[in-house]
Amino acid sequence: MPDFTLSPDLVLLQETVRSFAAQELRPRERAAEAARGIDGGVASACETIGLARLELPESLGGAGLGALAGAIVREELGAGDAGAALALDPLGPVLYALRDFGGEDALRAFALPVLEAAGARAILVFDAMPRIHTEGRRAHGTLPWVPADRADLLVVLERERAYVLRDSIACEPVRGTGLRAAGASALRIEGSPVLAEWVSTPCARRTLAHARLHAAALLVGVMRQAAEFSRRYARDRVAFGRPIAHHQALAFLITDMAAAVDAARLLVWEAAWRLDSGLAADEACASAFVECAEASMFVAPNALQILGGHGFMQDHPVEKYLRDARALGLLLGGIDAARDDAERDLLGIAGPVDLGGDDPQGELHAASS
Amino acid sequence: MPDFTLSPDLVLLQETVRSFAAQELRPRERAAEAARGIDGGVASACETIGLARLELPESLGGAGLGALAGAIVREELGAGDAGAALALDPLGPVLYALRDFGGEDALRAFALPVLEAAGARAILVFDAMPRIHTEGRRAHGTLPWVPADRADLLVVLERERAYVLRDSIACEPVRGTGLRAAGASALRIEGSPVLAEWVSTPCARRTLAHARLHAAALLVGVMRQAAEFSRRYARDRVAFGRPIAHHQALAFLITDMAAAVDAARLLVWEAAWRLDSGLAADEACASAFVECAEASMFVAPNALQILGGHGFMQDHPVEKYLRDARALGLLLGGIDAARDDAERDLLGIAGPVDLGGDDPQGELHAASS
Amino acid sequence: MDLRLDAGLRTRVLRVRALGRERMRPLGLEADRLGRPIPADHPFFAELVRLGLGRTRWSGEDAAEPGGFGARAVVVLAEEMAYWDRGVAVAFPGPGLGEAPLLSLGTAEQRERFLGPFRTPDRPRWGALAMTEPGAGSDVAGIRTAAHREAGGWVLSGAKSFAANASRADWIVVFATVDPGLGRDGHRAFVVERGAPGLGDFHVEHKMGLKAYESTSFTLRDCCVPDANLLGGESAYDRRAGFKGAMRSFNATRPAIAAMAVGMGRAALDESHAFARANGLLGRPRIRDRLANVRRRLRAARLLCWRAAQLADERRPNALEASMAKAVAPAAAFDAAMLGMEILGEVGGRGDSLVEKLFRDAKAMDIVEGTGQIQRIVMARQLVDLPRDREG
Amino acid sequence: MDLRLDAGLRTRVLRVRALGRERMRPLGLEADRLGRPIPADHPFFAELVRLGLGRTRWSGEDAAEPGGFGARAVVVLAEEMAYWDRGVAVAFPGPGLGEAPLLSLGTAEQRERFLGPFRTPDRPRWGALAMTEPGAGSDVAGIRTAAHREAGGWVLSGAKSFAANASRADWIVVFATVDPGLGRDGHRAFVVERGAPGLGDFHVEHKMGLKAYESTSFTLRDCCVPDANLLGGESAYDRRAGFKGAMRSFNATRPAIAAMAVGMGRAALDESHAFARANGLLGRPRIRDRLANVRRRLRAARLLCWRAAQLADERRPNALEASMAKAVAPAAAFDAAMLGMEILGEVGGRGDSLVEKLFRDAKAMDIVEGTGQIQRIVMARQLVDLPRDREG
Repeated sequence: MPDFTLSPDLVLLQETVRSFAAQELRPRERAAEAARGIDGGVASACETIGLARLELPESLGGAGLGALAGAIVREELGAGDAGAALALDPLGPVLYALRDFGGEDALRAFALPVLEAAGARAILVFDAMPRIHTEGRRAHGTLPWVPADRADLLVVLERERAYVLRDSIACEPVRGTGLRAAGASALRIEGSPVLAEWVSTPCARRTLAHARLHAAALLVGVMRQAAEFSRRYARDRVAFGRPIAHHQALAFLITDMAAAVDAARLLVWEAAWRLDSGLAADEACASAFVECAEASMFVAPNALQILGGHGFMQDHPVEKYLRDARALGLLLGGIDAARDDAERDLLGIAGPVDLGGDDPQGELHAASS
Repeated sequence: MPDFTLSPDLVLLQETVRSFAAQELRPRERAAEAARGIDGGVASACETIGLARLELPESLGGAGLGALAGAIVREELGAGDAGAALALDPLGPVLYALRDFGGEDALRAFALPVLEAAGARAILVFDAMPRIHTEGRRAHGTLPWVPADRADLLVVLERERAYVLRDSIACEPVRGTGLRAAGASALRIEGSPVLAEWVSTPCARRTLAHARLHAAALLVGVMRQAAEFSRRYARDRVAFGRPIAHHQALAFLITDMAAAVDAARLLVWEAAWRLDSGLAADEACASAFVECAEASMFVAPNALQILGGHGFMQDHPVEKYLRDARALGLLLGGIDAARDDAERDLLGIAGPVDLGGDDPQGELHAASS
Repeated sequence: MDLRLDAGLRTRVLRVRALGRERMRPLGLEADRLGRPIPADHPFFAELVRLGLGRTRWSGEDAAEPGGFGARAVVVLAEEMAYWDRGVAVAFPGPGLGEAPLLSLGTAEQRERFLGPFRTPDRPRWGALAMTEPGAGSDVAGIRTAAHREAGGWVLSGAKSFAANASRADWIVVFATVDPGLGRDGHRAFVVERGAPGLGDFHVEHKMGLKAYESTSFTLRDCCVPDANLLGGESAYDRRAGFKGAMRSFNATRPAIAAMAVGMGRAALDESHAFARANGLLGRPRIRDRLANVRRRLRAARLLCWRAAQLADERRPNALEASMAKAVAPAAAFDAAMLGMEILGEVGGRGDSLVEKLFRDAKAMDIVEGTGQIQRIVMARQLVDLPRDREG
Repeated sequence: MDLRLDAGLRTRVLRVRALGRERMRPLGLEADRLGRPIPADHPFFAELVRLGLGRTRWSGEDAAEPGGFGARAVVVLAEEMAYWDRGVAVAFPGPGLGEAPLLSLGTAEQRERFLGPFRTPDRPRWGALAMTEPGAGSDVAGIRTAAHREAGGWVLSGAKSFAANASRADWIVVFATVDPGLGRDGHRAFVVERGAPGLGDFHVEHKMGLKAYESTSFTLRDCCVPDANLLGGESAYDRRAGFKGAMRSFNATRPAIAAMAVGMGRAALDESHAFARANGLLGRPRIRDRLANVRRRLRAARLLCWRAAQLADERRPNALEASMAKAVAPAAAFDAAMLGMEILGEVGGRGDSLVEKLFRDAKAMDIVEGTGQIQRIVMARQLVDLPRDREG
């Protein structure tokens, strides 16, 4: 029977991260944005919870948790401060690239040093265009924006390969439209030696699926918090003689924002469950990213709108949620690249279209036809 | 100064057709749908007004009116009964094809006989795929649906040419999703002699622009009537102790439907004004069609929804408006073909994008840069 | 978290699938072409009864616990049925929408009397529910059918509309009011049996779609109903909470109706995709984008249905989640059919394709069991404590 | 019907265009980068005054007829100004939003005293309007700033927010109430002059965008205002119709604000298109579809603005049309900028492009001069007679 129940361990993890986000991240979100980084106290509190090693294999000292756990943690962090969530996760989706392409050896060689250096950041870029080129064993190119102020490790992901860079990467600070707590730079790669390179379309797809889910879960958090903040504001604020939330049109907007958040979360969870179950998940992860990026551009602007003039002011956090959500949706090639992956299987399907890559109803269809 | 004022002649025409639609067409809309045609009395009343010869050149006994007059008349007819509007207009957009490609001679040779034969219908199809092929001087192929029960003349429009067929066209009646008062057939063309053929990309574009505006204006009428019917219903119908139109969410839906209708109409008028003024109009006409087809799929379903269960019943006309609107939007290659034409100029523009093919602001842009 | 179906449910889905492909879809298309409901004496219905369908889910033993499937199984099977033909599914024999109020509100005697014959029916039998009135729509509190107490029974007067299978039903659960001024507090539910004096004027309504089942309007002209047919007996209405509590059981219906919408949308998606594939349209990004959007929205709607059903299975409050599923799924299904029409183009305009039928069928799903407007009111009560006076 | 601009207006548009390209856009980008308003003593403002800008449109002769441009010219020029930079346009010296109530409500003496210095100003001068309060937003009827009559004048107490150019203004038109229980009937408008005792606590607010002009909050602590500064004198408020009628003149402002949104959307469209062209993205159907959708919506919005303005020019009722333009245009402009961000992708994420600035600027347009919610209330009054008690 379809069952969405989270295991007690996951519920505990969820609650832990939720309090951490509420107590440590959200109160400091404007300070972190202005400082382009999180303060040391927060980072060490986070270290205690072990968030940075959540999905790292147990053999390497990680918690060895799966995609669902990752999605749940990232929703909570995103609801606290999406920029800080990136800053607190030095490996980020680079973990997936190293793990899926290179296995434990690659993690040991490249991931562990990043985890051990204070404040280090590893960056994954999906470079389908591409803007970085390799000649011999050296890479050249520029990236207009990554949400980081330093790049201690750079993994460049293409459709069929991934490679690792570390040196000769110049970070030029830019303002960044959102996610400023994680920093914002343009990267100039000038003859950076390629330290490792792997070629594998399945691994590239798998990495991209995990990375998209990473961003999607953060988006769920941002839009949940935007919806929640504006819902509370609308219940408290009185205009025309009653809480503005009791003006029917606004009440219905709030219900639709809640539905958008829940639908996006369920797509993320389902995609994560597929990944954890070893089912085909490329399409589900790409679709979850599309849904989250689109839904967040419905939820966040309307959250701002509910606050009216106050929403446009930086005294309230909703304008930041809008900028953060917009920025998250631009990562990994943005919506259009995700659409391409979400649609690839449509070309091959000869029978009914499953509502998912390995959909139970679809299986049954195949069985009976 | 931008001026939307209609000339007194056009206002008179508009009022005449509006009463005709209200008195003759709308009361018979269900009967005409069931009978797949309009009764003789209505047709001769229409003949008196001269609607069938509205855009025919004066030299051929027509009124020689322009695209704006055509758009105004078709909005009114569409608000009466869009299917009947097609049935009452034996030439339809075939007029544009014959006029633009072949001039008065072609009109005399092919259009006048259609106007003179009682109940005759000329059909224009835009066949970009194409589904009809010419071999030598004969045409073969099938068309899945045209909104007519007979085809006394068939003009096939392609991207670069148009040709005229008359004989060996078999009409196989189909149910039709909408516009049934005009009939509904699949056409089988079996070696039909090509009576005339012209090759000219500019003429093809011009014909297509006029034909799209024809359908767009009908769509404005259908959605205006759908919006108006549901607005009145919502004002009259009481639920939860007040007119349902006074439930704020529904009130706002009604305002948005009204705005959609007005926006669509203004785009149609602007495109018609361009055609009449000899300005570039391909993009404007294609965009007007896209807007009308899309807006009608917002307005008509919501009009039905406002009536709730009653909207789903054939006792009220809104379900018919929805079917008629959906059917109109499928003509001439539908929305996607119109998008292609609306977007063609984007590839060529090097400076600012005008909000129209010959936009005054755009001109000024060019002048100052 | 595990979204797989268990083996028993898989088997049931397969059975529905075979029935759907071989019988339901062809019958639905035929009814649509003929423009009239499948007649009550159609051999298909007798066949269903022989297959063991058309029964009540009431096990006949413990009144409080309806047997049969859990809410998730109902949702999964409802989606599959509607995938093949939602109109035919509604026409299926059985106690229909009248079953829920009988189970939640009826006395043991009433259940036995009215649901008993549906335990192992000898022939196709139907039950029906009549809530909506010609002038009331979603405003359930505003019903006007009057119930007056007289010696030994009740007299009902009013008109009902949009009641599925009512003219062929053994009985109809009719909602009426003892005093319109009392709102929901004045409501009473009665079982009106076929042939009751004053029950008549049955009129099968002409719908835009879903033609395979009959939507019926009828009138009650001083229709006499014995005391024994007041659902639950008078005591059930003493405390408002009792009646309201009974009505709350409807929260399991909304996810099922929403799931039907998902099934219809899925049918439109499959047909549009197959058409696009057959006609070489899958190379066009616009076509693929449309198909992918539809698939994504339907998948989200399905997950919302499953979540609401799981809460029902666990007897946890699910008013918000049930309404959310019901608000989201029908819009996704209608858009699936509407976009399908664009993919089919002129072929859709012919009016003889499954996609075109679904375009006409699907709009109903945003109306039955509470419009999107009503669902949002329910959600807003939960989310922002929308007060009663702002509900309308 | 003829949608061409006449020669005079064309010339004016060209002048704005040159100013916009050379001065306004660079200044707007600079203010955005620095994150603070253009200072009042910036040479640009003195330059504008030398160019003959920053003046009142009041001709100084007949009180009832404001001179200057018709509504359509205002709309066309407003669109062009906002195309280059809406923040800079608002920062322009001049009587600003305070001019309209002075013209429609002020006495001849008041016009002369407050607008006179703006006829041929010696230096950049600003006027301001303060309507919104920290706790009131769009609920104009709910303002709480109190006005008490005392000997020889009035005492104002309260707080205002989001007032453009207020800290640099010679005077601020302040709306206050003599009795919050009276709603709009209790409202009075005062001209509060710079340096008035009790006027203070000016705070330039930190906005998401539109940083080139100052949005200011301030307080009135028992701020004394002479009788002569009550706009129109006490008699203007005797009949409710008088005040309301005066307020109606705001219907010319909504199309102008809507036109500014069109201009901002057009700027986003041009930038996105140029980026797509330069980066070889115009071959992608999704990119073209987005650009074409934006263009179509902006064109419709522009036509709605022009129509509403024509009605104003013809002194015909335009409440519905003005609100329609204002409801439609800002959403189109925001979507233009939001989709532009998608086209720019990571380049948009850098936070230093015009499209990104417009993404932060444009949202404001759906808030100023009445949110979309407020516009729909105005429309619903016209379309379905929405009663006052359902407006909120």
